[in-house]
Amino acid sequence: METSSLVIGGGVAGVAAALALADNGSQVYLIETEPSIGGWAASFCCKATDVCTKCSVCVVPQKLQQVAIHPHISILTDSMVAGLSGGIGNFKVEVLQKPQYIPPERCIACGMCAEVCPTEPKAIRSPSPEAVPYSYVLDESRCLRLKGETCDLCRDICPTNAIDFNHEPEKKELGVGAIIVATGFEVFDAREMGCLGYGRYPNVLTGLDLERIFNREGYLKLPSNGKDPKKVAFVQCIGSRDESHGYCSQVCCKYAIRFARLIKYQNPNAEVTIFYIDLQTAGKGFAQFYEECQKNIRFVRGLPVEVLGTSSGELEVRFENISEGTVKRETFDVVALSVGISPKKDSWDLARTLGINLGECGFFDAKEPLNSNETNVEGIFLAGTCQGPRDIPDSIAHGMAAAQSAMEVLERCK
Amino acid sequence: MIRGNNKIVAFCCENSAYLAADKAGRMRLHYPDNVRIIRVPCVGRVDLIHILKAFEKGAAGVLLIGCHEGACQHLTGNTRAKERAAYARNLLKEVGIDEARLRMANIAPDMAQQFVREIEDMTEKTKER
Amino acid sequence: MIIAERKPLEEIRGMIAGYKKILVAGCGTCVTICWAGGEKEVGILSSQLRLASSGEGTELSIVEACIERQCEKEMVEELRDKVQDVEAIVSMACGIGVQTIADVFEEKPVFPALNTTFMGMPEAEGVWTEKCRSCGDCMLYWTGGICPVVRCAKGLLNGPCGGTRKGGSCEIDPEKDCAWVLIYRRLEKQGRLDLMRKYYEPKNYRAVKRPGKIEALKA
Amino acid sequence: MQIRIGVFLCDCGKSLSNIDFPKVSERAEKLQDVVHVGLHSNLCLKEGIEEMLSTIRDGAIDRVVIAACSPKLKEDAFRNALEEAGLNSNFLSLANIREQCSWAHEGDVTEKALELTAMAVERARFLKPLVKKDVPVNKEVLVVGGGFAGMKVALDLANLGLRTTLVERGLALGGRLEGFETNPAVPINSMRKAIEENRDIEVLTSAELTRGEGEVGDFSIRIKKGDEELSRSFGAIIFATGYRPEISPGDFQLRPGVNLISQEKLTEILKAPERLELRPKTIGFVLDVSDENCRLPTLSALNDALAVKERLGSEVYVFCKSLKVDSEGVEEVYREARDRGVVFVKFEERPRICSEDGRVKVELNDILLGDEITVFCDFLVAEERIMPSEGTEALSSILKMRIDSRGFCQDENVHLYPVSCERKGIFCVGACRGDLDIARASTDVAAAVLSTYELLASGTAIVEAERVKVDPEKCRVCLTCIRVCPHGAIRLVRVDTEREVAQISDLACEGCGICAAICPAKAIDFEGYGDEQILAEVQAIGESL
Repeated sequence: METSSLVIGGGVAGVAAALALADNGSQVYLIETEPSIGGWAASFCCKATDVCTKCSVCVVPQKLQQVAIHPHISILTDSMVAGLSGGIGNFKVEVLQKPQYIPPERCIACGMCAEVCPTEPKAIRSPSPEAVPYSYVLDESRCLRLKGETCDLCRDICPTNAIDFNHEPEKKELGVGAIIVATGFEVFDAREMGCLGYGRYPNVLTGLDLERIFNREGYLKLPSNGKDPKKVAFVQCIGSRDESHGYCSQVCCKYAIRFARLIKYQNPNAEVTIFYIDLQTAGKGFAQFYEECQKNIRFVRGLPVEVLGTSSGELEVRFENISEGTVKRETFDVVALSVGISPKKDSWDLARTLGINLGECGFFDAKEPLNSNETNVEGIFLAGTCQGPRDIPDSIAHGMAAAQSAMEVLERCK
Repeated sequence: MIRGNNKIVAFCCENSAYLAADKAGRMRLHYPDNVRIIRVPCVGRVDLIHILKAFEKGAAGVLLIGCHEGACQHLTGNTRAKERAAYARNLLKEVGIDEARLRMANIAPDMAQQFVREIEDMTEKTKER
Repeated sequence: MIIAERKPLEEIRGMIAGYKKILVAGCGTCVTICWAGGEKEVGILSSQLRLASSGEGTELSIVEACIERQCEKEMVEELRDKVQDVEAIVSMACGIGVQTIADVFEEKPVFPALNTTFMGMPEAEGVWTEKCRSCGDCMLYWTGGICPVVRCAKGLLNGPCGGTRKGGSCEIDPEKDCAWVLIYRRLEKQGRLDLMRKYYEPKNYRAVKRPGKIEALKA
Repeated sequence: MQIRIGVFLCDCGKSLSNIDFPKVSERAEKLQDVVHVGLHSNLCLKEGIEEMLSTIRDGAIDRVVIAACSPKLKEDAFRNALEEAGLNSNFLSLANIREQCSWAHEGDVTEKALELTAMAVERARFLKPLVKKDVPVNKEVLVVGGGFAGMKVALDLANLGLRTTLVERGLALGGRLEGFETNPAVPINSMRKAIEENRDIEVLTSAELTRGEGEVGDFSIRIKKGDEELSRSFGAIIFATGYRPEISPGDFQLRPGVNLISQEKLTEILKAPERLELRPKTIGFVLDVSDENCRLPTLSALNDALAVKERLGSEVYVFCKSLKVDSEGVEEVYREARDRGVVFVKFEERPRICSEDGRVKVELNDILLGDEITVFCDFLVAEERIMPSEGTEALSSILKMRIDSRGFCQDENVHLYPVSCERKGIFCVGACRGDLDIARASTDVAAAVLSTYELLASGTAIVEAERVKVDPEKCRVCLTCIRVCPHGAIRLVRVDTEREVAQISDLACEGCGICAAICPAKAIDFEGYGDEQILAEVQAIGESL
């Protein structure tokens, strides 16, 4: 019987689960399809004004760091589950790892490889500042060498001789007692709602764009001309609570309100409007925050049906103000679409490999409503947003809960 | 004898500001090199004597940088630091040092830009000395 | 416990003006506990003095020390070596400590860095309030353990003045409770309200000789 | 004894070109107590560490200064390496010359790199060894509150082999679950039975906490049960005290009575509809009147609305401002309710509610219709305001833990979420920490159970002994540190028979140093961040080398 465990997905839920298991003495394999762990949350931004607004983003880097140095956790990046056999207490998992041209344990992130890389854009790129592990990444599609040309510039300059083009995809077989699936979510693609102009007008952004802008730049400027925004609109329920998404994404109202407040804080002259259906303002500590926000943020019930660019570069928003019973047009200089949490499109593949069920909405299906960690396969548990929308604290809790279920299995195996 | 210099001593909480500084480096956001970061486990660790000694050493400015209010892992560390900074400003005023040379700031781990801005600001403020 | 607070720097600097070598001596008992004159405060005052004088370009060297209790001659003796090297002493103790040092080291000027304010207790972290005026004629037994001499703004001995505000606060300072309301409630809790009817004669403050002196029975 | 400091400079594969390393190296050699300066290129890699180890051994180096990348990356690896070399892992001082020096500035930064190295060297001179030690922890767990969450905690802990004492204020276990008739997913009776049969769970009903002392691993708790007062010791405490529903009639301008009924009353009706004289034709639910930022009333209204449809067949109206659908599966229930004919009426201004002819008249502006409407209900189910359980404040002051702005357990701080509180070894689960539905409460329970298991399962915990410590000779017993410690990790102990002094629990201490900063007697030392260590760094700033 195996006492080690496998966590699939290195987002915040997977990381929380891995830490909880490892702290309890289990040897944990944490596998992640991307070159670094952390998932979406690692790229989000703190939304504090002069005070913390409880978005929980700041808890992520610490957890990632703990995982990175934990003696009981082996991180396998660029990896995916390719096969499964055995059963509870004794799973054999086949993991496929993409070629590790630059193995993270050899890369010291000195950056000399990227300096000499002759392609434009560079085939070797620096990791994002919050990446764990913090190592350079090779883009196979751009690398001249991998395209068959003779270029050894990066390999020659690498001071640690880390770069090796002869790496092949690697197959590993892991024996584990329990498996936690924490593959996370996909952000709804706002292009699917063409009438709102995302992708067509530079100043129509999504919540995800805002996360990235604030994370990188610290301040919101108009993408079109770099000026301070004066009129900002948030549009809620993009990819949530509609025909094809029969659920509330749980995070969008809160992040929108927090962003609205942050924009007001940085730029007190900006007018901020939030268009919504039902505002989700419940949650520890949120009520007071929302009440403060009501003082200087306009909340309008009703979702815009169309966003059009004006000749002066502004955005004309057509919406029905349900509370007033009127249809209106109003111009804004930024429209932020509060995109929701969608199930991962490739969930189906993993579901088939593992033999677990997918629910109606496309998330993995929990066996019973009060134990949303359990799947139809004994010994395989769900954590975080792969099971349904959750915010960061709820995902951490769910990850820990999955770890608890897994721990019970491992204890029985001892 | 106390020698004047242009150094800015930044006491940085290792859970927030220190990470922001690391991130600024990773993003190659260049800021003035007169800042000396001293890592502390929580900005509430910084005592008045640490601040005063920095000025005795001739520092141009001292920054206490911690987490935002309500986000301190030790709950009260940053609010204590804020109060302490206010008190220390009085002590500085008493000895004829411009209070603006001591400041408390709140920076989250991802706020590299804001960190850089704080340093630039303080450097600018203490230049004319 | 004796409560004190530090004098403004300006005043202390005025006292030590002209001296180039001084000893800043803290006291490890009451004034440490009330954050006025312990080791930490010695460090802060010394640092401030150094900063101020260097700002003016004057020379000042400071020896820092903190002893257990400055109100004991034997303990003050510990400072002798350090005192020899300095021209003046700044004592961060209560008035008693300052005088003890002055008595022990008669040849050196001693300056008080604190104002000794009252006898009291910590109300909350960093907040102290006066609780006893050492009147020498304690009446706490009759007043439910609440001293009207100190806690009534007017020091009334026989019930409230009549100006008590709604809710039981003092007419002089609405932030403070009326001592007599507190006494009434306390006695009520103890079922001893009859004591409210007791008449107290005006206090004979002469009962205690000033300056006070007590000679305990030698066993 | 002479301190022998070894300085290891790393140029990160010779990539930090704006630092003149030979110059740094040359000048670092002149620093006090430095006996070796080495220039490396890949200190973070295995071979780099090997190189360093042999230098440490050969040079009899006893303090290590590494000037390299951010300590956030490799500090742990370096500490392990020190141990491997037979040095105490605390004899390490780092200078961040990559992220916070070379990468952060334009132009030559040799001077800064040198100064950062000098700061680290100066600090290293004051380092003292830290010893790891095992401290015993009590493996018993106290669970406060015998509702769903508390029962589940006790059962799950028992499953993992930890004994629990379950303290319930009421007469029996079950809590608010009795009212969960409409939620068949909660197997209340079987849970109760399992607890009764489990020998690892001691149940104390009609019992309350009266005093609590100590810290994680060693809490001493007094429990009052009837006239008895029991003294017990526990290693950890889990709060599952739930919430208190409150109906404030003022919100509805009606007296609770025949027409305005509570959720509980509705549950009773739904249990035995045959007892009603007349089947109610219309039942209304009103939400967002008492508290418009709360989930629980919405969840129960939706479930109850469906149950009413099924069992009574009445017309059902739900009056609300913003329906709280941000819990799992709620949007689906909402859709189902609409399909089954439940009418949702949304308002901006709160409805006017009054009694008329024995029915409840609800007048409101329906924002969808954009018009005033009037609905007569046979029963109006009042919205419950979700309040902290009675005695939450008293209980938290017994255990010196903070409550949030609304009086629930657990301060509003993201670092505590999901289930921790500022005191190690105390956890809060379920609705005692806010407006949590039962699914979230289940998740909480599992998270707390695992955290407790981690703390206690082995019966011992490894700590760094006396990392933060009070010097008993210098302690003036002013209690300041005890009052300010955010983690309740300091208590008075008797060192000898004469005097009590403050002592810091190595296990409960989280290492913030707030106590060390505030101690008026400078009696608290914080190894690694002690006054002399911090001041040593300050002293090295601006020194021309």
